[in-house]
Amino acid sequence: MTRIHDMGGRFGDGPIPLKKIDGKVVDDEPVFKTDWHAKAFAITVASASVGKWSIDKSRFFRESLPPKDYAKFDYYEKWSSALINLLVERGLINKNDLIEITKKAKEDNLEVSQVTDEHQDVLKAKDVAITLGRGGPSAREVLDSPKFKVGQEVRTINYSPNKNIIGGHTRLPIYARGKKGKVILHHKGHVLPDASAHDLGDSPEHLYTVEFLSTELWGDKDGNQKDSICIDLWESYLI
Amino acid sequence: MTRIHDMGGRFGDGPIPLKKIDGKVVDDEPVFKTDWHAKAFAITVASASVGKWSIDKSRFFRESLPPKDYAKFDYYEKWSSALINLLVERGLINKNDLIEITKKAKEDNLEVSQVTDEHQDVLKAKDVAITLGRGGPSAREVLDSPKFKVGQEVRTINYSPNKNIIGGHTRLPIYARGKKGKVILHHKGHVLPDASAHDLGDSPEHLYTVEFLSTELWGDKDGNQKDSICIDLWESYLI
Amino acid sequence: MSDKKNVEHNHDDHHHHDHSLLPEEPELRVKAIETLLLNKGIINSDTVNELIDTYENKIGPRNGAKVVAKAWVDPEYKKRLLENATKAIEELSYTGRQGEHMVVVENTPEVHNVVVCTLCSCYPWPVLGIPPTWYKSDEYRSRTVREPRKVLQEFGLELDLNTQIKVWDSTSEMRYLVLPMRPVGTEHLSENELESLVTRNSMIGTGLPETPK
Amino acid sequence: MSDKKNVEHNHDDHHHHDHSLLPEEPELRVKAIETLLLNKGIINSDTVNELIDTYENKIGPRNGAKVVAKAWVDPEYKKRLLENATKAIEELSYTGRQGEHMVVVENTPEVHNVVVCTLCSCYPWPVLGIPPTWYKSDEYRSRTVREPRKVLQEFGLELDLNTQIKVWDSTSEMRYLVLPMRPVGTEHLSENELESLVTRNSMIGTGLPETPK
Repeated sequence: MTRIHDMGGRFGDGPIPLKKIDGKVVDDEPVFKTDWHAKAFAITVASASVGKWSIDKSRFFRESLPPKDYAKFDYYEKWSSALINLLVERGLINKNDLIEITKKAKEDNLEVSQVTDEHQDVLKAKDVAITLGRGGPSAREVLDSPKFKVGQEVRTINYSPNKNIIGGHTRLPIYARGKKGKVILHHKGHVLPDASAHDLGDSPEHLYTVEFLSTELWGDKDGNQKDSICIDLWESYLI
Repeated sequence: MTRIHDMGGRFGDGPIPLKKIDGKVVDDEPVFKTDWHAKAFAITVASASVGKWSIDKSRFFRESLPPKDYAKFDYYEKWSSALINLLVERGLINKNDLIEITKKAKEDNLEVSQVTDEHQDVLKAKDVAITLGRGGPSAREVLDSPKFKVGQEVRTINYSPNKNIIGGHTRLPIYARGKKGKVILHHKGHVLPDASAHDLGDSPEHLYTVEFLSTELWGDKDGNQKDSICIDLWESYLI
Repeated sequence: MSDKKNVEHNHDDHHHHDHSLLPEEPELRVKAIETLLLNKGIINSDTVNELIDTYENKIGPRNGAKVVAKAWVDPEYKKRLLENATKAIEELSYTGRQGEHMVVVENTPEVHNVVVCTLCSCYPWPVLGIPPTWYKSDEYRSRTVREPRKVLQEFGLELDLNTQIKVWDSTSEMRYLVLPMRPVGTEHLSENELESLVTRNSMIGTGLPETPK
Repeated sequence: MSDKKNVEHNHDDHHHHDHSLLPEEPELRVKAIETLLLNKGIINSDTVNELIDTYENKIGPRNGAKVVAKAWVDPEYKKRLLENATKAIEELSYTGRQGEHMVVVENTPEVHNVVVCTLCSCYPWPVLGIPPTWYKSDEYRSRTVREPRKVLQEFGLELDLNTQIKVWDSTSEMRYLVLPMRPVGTEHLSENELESLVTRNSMIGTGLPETPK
């Protein structure tokens, strides 16, 4: 087991929550279903300019929410709760701030004061388009030549790939541990999430897409004989 | 992934919920912390006499609760909810019964009527001691000689062992899939839960206790070099 | 195209959410189920009371303590207990439900045993009764197989790194009882006195017996 | 005994429950965080509005539909798109956050592609915008890699058993966009008209383009 977020292949989940009219899927959901969804989204994106966490670190904080919370929370509850944990870890907010703001919230007394000293790295409205447009590319040069080539058969390791941190972030799903597949794409060097999530630098590695037969992943009898699952995997996840 | 109950080794769970006084563990919890815990326990045990499900089937119904419920429910909420699902599956209760009793419950109108026709298999108070004392032994004769012997090195299979039912019950935890261990005990033949949970008979197999080094299960670096985990595994889980 | 190749049965999940028709509040939910089952004649209220009384007052960890104390004072019994625990425990009449197949594992200076059930909460009822809340918690179930030393530290148990920890994950109907080491300085105590030193946690492996005062 | 052998760092979990100090009700929780961050000067309210406006009004699945329609009418563009999607999509200026590294996978009569992210909810924002609720649901994340045919049936998509389904689990920063097959009977349509047939779900692989009326 890894963490509760690692749910690929899990049994017990019901029908996909789709809006249907007369049995037909209707795709007319607003971008943000509620105002607080929109706010949770925007304050998370904006805070990253000051907090300077990597995308891997923010994912790690979401998946590290206590399992009972992770199972119960909707998507933006996960985002906003992980955001606060990130801000506390970064020292930008402290627990007293949380206790005080909660007191005010419960008194219906949430007031925005005049801020005179915005953080120097705060994201300005005029910079939103350029910041989003730039994004955060994860491609990095890797000098070592790739260990695997397209077409080659590989096997994933059968334990957590994170070498440095017990319980640390990784992107090898448990359903694909110890499984045989074939390299179908080579994306050259990319930041290794297992390091980046823990402020341990980029540690780039060659990244591949590996195709697994459904029968290999779910056992001889469970899978359709043709279907496959393609997963992006870093070199150190493979043998 | 299997189901949400298969949580051995999961990260993210906090401290063990222990009662401590001055830092010392105090073990004075009552057998049942609330009346409804006691009731949930007793009605589940009593109903099995009429429902005639195997222990494996009752476990399967608990672990098959929707993941969000399983994560949220306390132990006896799992028991009582799975009990109702078992009774409906057995045809002893129907959904209308549930809707009606819920209506009465919400009207604070739960009344026990005079029952004139108890089920023929109902467990009587006078038979409690003998029924509990008899239990439900799972040992069964298996004519085939055991494939493995004590001291032998074995490996677990790396997919769900349940051959007949997709998503079916099994007792090979995912944390021990595809792992190398050593047989330390041979318990002879026992009912196979993978079959018994689905009313597919006893299908007994040889049962072994297999000892795995902690380093084998959690990766080279994660484990203490000496510690081990011993798991009871049926013959078809092993290669 | 027909789907004939796909012969295996797919477990139908539709029976796993009928409970959601019942009141959500657990106490009311249980009361509703109890009322329904009594009215349907599926359970009997005297039986419900008898079951509760049995596990509140008759079957509990004092049974296991008697087994342990007997093994401490009677080398022949200890031998039988380690060879065939089910039979040896039957000598004391602690048999039946959730203790049909017993194994006793002995703690020594070299090996410390601890019992868990990661997949549910299997536990040897005839000798230990109903498991405590912590034994059934996600925290104990998830962490004990991966980091037993940290878990035991939370119980106040600091084990020497030279001691091997053996974690027993109760995945079958075999039920494990830990035979703790007899505390030093108890040579003069009677079997009854020894029994009072045997704690529940010492028989799960999450504690040690008490030492004489 | 010292614990020196155990050198690796153990991730400290104590930062993962600070959120529990905040109000539990999600709307109030978010309002509290927003107020706190504004007062601390960590975020700016114009920026918050600008970000919401951007994804509500500027970046969404109509971008992806333009990419698809262009590929349908322009074989050279399609070639560039399949060879280097990041560059080809940059020609239409749909670049940046959560679309830094694009791969376009083409549906054919033999292969149907469908995209999921089992570990979180990775999704190509510059071409598809913010993912819909179902894409972020436990149900879609858990089931799609294991039983894609059943999942697609719930979307109304019945695939021939001879068609291979390729599920793309977005575990890295590579982002996948499905290039659906051009509907039959659309030879006479303009690029603009074709664009209007391209649904969001057809670019995730959970739907097909609409057919002309």
